[in-house]
Amino acid sequence: MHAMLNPAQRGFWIGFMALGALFLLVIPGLNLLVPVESALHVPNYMVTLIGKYLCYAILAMAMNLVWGYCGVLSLGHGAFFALGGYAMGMYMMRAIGTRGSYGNAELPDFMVFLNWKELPWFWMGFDNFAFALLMVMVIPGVLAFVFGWLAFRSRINGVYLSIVTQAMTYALMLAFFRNEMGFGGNNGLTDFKDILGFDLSQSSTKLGLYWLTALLLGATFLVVRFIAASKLGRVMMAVRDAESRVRFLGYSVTGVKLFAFTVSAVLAGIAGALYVPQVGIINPSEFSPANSIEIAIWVAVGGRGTLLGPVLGAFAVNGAKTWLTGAAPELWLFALGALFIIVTLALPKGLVGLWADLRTRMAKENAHD
Amino acid sequence: MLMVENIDLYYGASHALRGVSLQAAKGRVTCVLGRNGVGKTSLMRAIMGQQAVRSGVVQWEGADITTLPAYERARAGIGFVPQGREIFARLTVRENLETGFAPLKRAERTIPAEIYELFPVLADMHSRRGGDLSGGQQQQLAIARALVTRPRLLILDEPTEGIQPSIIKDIGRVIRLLAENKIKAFGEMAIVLVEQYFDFAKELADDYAVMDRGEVILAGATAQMVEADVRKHLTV
Amino acid sequence: MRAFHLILALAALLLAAPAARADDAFAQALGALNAESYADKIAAAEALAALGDGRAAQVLDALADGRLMVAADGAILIDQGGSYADPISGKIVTAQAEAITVNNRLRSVARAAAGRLALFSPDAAARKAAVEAIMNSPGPEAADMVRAALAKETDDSVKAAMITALASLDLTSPDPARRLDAVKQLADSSDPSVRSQIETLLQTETDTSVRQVAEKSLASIQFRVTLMGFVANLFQGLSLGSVLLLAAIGLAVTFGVMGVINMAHGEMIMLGAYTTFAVQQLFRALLPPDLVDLYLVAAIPAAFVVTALVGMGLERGVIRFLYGRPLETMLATWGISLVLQQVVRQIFGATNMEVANPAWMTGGWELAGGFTLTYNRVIIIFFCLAVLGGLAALLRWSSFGLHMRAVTQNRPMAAAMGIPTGRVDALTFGLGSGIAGIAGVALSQIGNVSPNLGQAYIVDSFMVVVFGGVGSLWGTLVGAVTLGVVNKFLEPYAGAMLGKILVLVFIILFIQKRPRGLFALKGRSVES
Amino acid sequence: AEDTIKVGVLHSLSGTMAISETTLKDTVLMMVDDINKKGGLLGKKVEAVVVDPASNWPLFAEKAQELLEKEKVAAVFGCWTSVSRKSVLPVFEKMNGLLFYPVQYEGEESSRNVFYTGAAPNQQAIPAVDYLMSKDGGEVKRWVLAGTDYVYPRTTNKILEAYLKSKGVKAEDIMINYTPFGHSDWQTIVADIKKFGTAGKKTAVVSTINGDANVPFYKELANLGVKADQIPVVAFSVGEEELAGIDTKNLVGHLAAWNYFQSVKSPENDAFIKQWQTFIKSPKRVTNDPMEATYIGFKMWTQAVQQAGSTNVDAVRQAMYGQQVKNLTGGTAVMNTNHHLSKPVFIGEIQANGQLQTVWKTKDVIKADAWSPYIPESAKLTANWTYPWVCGNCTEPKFK
Amino acid sequence: MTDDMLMDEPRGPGMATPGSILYVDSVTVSFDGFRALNELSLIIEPGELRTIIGPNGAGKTTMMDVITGKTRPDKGDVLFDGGVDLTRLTEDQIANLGIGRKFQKPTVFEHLSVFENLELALKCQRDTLSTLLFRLNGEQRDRIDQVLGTIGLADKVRMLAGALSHGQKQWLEIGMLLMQDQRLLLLDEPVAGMTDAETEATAALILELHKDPHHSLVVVEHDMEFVRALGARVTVLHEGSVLAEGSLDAVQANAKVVEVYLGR
Ligand SMILES: Nc1ncnc2c1ncn2[C@@H]1O[C@H](COP(=O)(O)OP(=O)(O)OP(=O)(O)O)[C@@H](O)[C@H]1O
Ligand SMILES: Nc1ncnc2c1ncn2[C@@H]1O[C@H](COP(=O)(O)OP(=O)(O)OP(=O)(O)O)[C@@H](O)[C@H]1O
Ligand SMILES: NC(N)=O
Ligand SMILES: [Mg+2]
Ligand SMILES: [Mg+2]
Repeated sequence: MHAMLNPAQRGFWIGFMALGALFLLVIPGLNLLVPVESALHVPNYMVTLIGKYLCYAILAMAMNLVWGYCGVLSLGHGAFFALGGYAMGMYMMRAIGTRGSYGNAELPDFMVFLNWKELPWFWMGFDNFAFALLMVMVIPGVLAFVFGWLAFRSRINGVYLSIVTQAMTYALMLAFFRNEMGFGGNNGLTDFKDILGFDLSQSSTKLGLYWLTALLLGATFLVVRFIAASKLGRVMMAVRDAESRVRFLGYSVTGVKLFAFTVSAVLAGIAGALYVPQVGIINPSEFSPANSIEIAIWVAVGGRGTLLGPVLGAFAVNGAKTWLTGAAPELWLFALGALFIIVTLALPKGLVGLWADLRTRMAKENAHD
Repeated sequence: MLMVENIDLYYGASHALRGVSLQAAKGRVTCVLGRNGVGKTSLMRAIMGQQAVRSGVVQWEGADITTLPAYERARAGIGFVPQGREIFARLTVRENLETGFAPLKRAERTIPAEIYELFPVLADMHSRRGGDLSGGQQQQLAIARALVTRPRLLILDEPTEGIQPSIIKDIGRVIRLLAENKIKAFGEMAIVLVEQYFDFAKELADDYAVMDRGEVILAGATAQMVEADVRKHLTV
Repeated sequence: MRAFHLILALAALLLAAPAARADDAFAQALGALNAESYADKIAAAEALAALGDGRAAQVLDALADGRLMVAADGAILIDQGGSYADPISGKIVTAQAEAITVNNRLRSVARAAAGRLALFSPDAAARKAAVEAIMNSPGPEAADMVRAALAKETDDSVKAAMITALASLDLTSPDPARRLDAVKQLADSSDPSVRSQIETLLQTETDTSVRQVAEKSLASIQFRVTLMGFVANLFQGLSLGSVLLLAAIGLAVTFGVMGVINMAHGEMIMLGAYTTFAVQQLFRALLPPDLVDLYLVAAIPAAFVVTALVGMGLERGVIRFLYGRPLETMLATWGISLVLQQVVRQIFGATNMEVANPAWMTGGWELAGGFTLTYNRVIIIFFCLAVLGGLAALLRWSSFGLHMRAVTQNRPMAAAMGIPTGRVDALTFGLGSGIAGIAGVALSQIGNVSPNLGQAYIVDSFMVVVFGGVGSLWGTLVGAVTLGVVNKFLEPYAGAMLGKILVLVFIILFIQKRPRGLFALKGRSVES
Repeated sequence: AEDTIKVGVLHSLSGTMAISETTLKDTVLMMVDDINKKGGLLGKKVEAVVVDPASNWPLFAEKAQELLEKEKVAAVFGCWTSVSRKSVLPVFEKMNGLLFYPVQYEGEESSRNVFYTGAAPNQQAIPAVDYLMSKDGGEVKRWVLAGTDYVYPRTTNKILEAYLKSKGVKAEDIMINYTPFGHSDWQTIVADIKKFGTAGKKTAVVSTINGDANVPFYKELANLGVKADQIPVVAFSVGEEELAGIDTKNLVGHLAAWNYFQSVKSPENDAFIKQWQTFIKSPKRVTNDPMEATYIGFKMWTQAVQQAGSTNVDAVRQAMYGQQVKNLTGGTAVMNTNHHLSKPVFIGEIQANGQLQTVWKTKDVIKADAWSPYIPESAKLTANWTYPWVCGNCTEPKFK
Repeated sequence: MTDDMLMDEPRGPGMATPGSILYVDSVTVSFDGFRALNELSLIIEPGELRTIIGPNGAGKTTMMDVITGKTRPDKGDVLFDGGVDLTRLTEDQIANLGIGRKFQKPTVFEHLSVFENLELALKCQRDTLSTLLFRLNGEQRDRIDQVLGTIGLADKVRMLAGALSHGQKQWLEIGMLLMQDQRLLLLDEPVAGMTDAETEATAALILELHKDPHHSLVVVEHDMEFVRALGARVTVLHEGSVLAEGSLDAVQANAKVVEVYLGR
């Protein structure tokens, strides 16, 4: 097997392993083993923060699969993320049991004080972790499949598709806002206590979640890589270029897009499910159109249609946000806005493009020597 | 008089034109020949200003226009029929023609009747969108549109592609007449013609240039042309 | 009986009672208005009204409007917009004065009392208003008063109002004959309050003939009220549509024509609204109060120029480097929108700015059936049609419009035709931005002016343009109006929240049928 | 550094909530400035650490954690919406931090890590309804409960509904309407309200409409001619700051209920207004209720720190109970063991100049109910945190 | 009705040979009232090579659009291989039946390399799952190399197709058609923009394809020398219907054809 790897592939695996080691071993190690006073210590909040970014990175990779490779700019991807999050939130809500304010074993607090008498049918089964886990993937997946089937079959594409997906997430946002829907309205789901019996306020639980997220990011990476490197990946790029021409070659554009869209939605759902226990709340603002636009922006900043770009973009934009909202709370929007403008003007291929440019430049210089 | 001197043109790292020179005089048809991908279109785009050259000079009517933007060149009297037609798809046929008014003075902003004589189909399809036309109709529209600007230098990049035989013959006749300044609506004109169809080119051209791999290999007056030499460069 | 006294007093007044005696009583009642408690003030207002002094009306009006002042020396004065008048002598005086505090109860008592006095005013409009004021808080003597006034009334429309008023007062009369008359009288009404009065009557009515007639009258009122409800829905829909349209027109240029996914469009609207605010402040600072209302007219060109310049700056500085890369443009304009919001926050602060409706845009025509046609909405409907019409003409018939379309369809070829693409691009983007700015002027009249203003409109604007069909102004118009009307017809049944959700679902389903919008271009030209 | 005491300021400076929250950030900065001018706290300077959670709920939690864990602040002043508070709550409880929450809210919460200095429903909504039912208030018989669709209006309206019914109001005389955040087209709803008010019974609107939606709502009221003496609107989320963004000429007489009005005359208030306008460098800036709540919270915290002689959260918490601060409107606010205040209630009418003028006020301060007695499930609960009781949402204190 | 007299072979619905590969009957297509195809009927037999000529705007490209599913006719039948109704199928379904097309304006995937363009065109299972799991085998690789040689782009395999010149794109598209190995090949102006030598090479290529009875070909061209080189039966379209049909010489002698198309 290894003998067959060409140098580029070997480079990929080395990088992949190095990143994996960084996220899975180095950061937790610096958090657990290095004394708090040390400069190398990674504080707990940093672990939570990176855990959150890792979720965003999965989401960005999911987005990149449809947008970067297939040219389908979904401005509603936040919806799949949020749905995955809600599914997980519902499990954790049920897991509170009698520990809620009103001590009701069946009903979450928000239902009690809005006078709900029994659990709505769609909350059934969410006390079972395995069922919830399944729903984390099935709900976004089915929604994406049905929505995508309708849209792609009707050949809605380009901005029309973008706007329709935006309408979808916007409608979901308003629907989840409604208290009658039974998802806690604007406040959403919160006050979680534990997950699978692990106390969420424990650092060890957080670290565990972090670890799991890093692992799943790696898995997502491999899945996306496999798809992108396959012939289907090339068909996807062809669809991005000239959709109608692809049809004349006999490929079903609807099928290709639907595949990418659904896989992407499932990945987004998983990201959402990992995100919610780490941030402790899920509410309808995750469905807001602005959130979905931001996902596209991470991808664009990192480098659309590249493997590593979305991960870089998610880390860069969110890292900048974290840093700037603290360091320059009144001016940070200038900085972030400027970042977006500069990246688009100066780095048309995103941060990854910058790296590639540097490499070719260095290669050239080496050649000259 | 158009004088292209020693221009180099790159697409990124690939060197598409290598020290190309070309001249086209008013009253004459200059024909550029060459196989696929030798750089004919690149040369035309360089003259029109759609593609920047890295070195060399483009002169028109005595002025250096090497760095002039394309629209200024159009205003200096250069008309362009690009390869691939480049019709404004969602403008009507009439509007497509009217874009040719841009470099004209207000008083001159009319569509010469000769255009409709040459391409009667355009009159029938006045209010149809340019993009809805058939390929050949679009090609006719592209030629007509360039003529609306009353150019003093007309660049035609494979103008007969996709046009039916009878109209090709007409186009040939018109090019001749234009070069000889025999059509009233138009003034004296230099014509640069890129053409693959050798017989057609030979019949029309006063001067010729043959390109290969980004260079001009042969050039001169058609009268002195050795057909076999030229044909040699046109076959693979 | 009190009413009878009142009428007597009025009659006495008409007979010109000795002035001095009247002055005394008037001054005394006036002074009592500056009491400590609201209960005492109310008593004083009633007493003042009972005097039947003609001067009382304006005092009570002033009281209700919060313009009745008390000077340092205890004198009661009327604030006439900067100057004070002594209600006793009618003279203008200068003084330091503070407003007499009023609450809603006192206010309505004063207004009803003033209304009763105004029933005999020479001004027909005032009499009509008086009838309404009385009906808003009908005292026990209201019927007698109105009847007395009706006897003297000459103006037909006031008469009609009085008859309706009387009839509805008579509905509660113990005399079945009166009730019957009243119910007949009211059959022609289309006022929902009359409807509920008859409904109330029916709950207790025992007289069968009254019942029968009442039921018939109710049905005919109900029909008209429903009809007016439909008209009202339609108007509200058109009005909402016009707001959506205004918000979207600028986008129809920058996005529809140029293809720039302009996420900063909302911020252009916002800049227009802030320009309106700035112009208003300028007018307030520099011009006499009666000219301040003109600020809105001046704001239109000002907002256009400001936002057009900003738009042109953005086009030259950023967007032009991104043509042919629509998604990058989206990213860059998103960045621009963040920056613009923060710029405004830095300059004006994060809070809402107050933009006042000019007097001629406040209020509305009260039509039948409780339906009010508000001036600001009517004006906005016409304004938005004018803007759209102007833009359509420019695009269709001017050579700039032709160049604009040519450049955006094929930039290199347009240049080869001699069209200065750079200038046209900048002007086009400037035009779209300028129109967004104008929309900001209009939207400042119905909504809030804050740094977030633009965000509220951006999603809707894109929805409208895409629903209508990108590149079709006509589609934008029909799309906006359709969405507005659909929304307003859904809202009464589904509520605002669900109504909005349903509209979005409607858009999603509709696009399935027409994947390129309502007025999609068809044929080959679309693909190329 | 060791010689400063850090306090966190967790208010949105961008995004939708910046409209309201920026002012509170400035208020905290003013208070910090003030205490430093007076020599600081425990001999140290107080340093405000300002962050921008950008109206983004997960970001609130992130920033809260950053403030507590990285900046190690002694207390945090922040949040406006309930959802932002809910999102930071687990962080404060886990890290044992202290949050001072200065906005009126729906109640039904009492965390030992939060001090709630805004009004609970019984300090705002119930008195307002009582007033409207009184003779002076116009003896209202018919009610529109209009709110933005989220938890504060939902809960408030639920409490009010129960309360109104207990006062004999029939179900058909109550209309409840919810609108989305930022709702901008009020034509239908205001027309409906007008229609609802034509039934011959005195009608009033209780508005829990929040934030941005208020401006178009009031503009529509003015244009459709809904006058305060016909159908008064009493609002719980509209104060001086919101009114400053609205032309109030045609809204005179509509009402608001709060624990503070700028127009109330008192030496403390005069000084506060002056201090604020000087600090913000604008003689036109208004003050409002959440600012007073911030003021009271900050003062109480400094007093508690001084009393405890430390910024240790447990010590400060213990010292907070019974802590008193003079209200800006007279009287004294007291921190109760349920982490909520006793405060006076004012009802005011909107004036043409955008101020609210008191038309009614409580004789005494009212003690906040963290758990509402009008919600059956909640009526059983008590909130009380005094050592050695450990109780926030139990039916009776648990003595240990 | 069209000019039946000019037809040198009778045709009509009743005459449909069950074995015909393509059967177009009374197809009408109109755009906003303009009839681009007007009761067009046409039959192609298996293994046949047919050239179609006709004035600009006669409806040649529109006819191909109808056959390949791009345009839905207002009326009329289009049957493939003796019975499959093409008017109800989508473009990809039609392509999978065995119909391939080269467009008038060369359309290739500009952001894919020349190699990838050919690989996508390669004949194989086209459903999404098979595509995901597809691996190029040696035989297929050889086939790609062979086609690369045929179209003269062997030295440009790694180049992005977008960087090709106009004529090179024409060749690439022909290469893609070859890769697909379809039963019915529709070529819309395959030699436009080619030199005389290349035109000859293309003619040879088409004749080579024609040798395999498995292939039926329909070629649209305006280049009469090329048409002559193909030596096939010629159909002349005019205003959306068939004006004449027969050998090139016969057609060229037709006065009407000379008037509307060839010119004097
Ligand atoms: N946009 C581009 N990017 C990179 N290379 C290009 C680009 N356009 C053309 N080329 C290359 O430049 C060379 C010359 O192309 P050009 O279009 O000028 O040829 P041509 O002589 O006009 O050919 P044809 O007869 O096919 O039109 C070709 O080899 C082509 O691959
Ligand atoms: N969407 C459309 N709207 C209006 N007219 C159209 C549309 N599509 C095609 N046409 C017209 O239909 C006619 C047939 O066009 P078609 O492209 O089939 O011609 P063609 O025979 O291929 O011509 P050419 O030899 O020039 O390629 C033309 O007159 C064209 O203008
Ligand atoms: N707590 C509030 N007002 O949201
Ligand atoms: Mg060329
Ligand atoms: Mg054609």
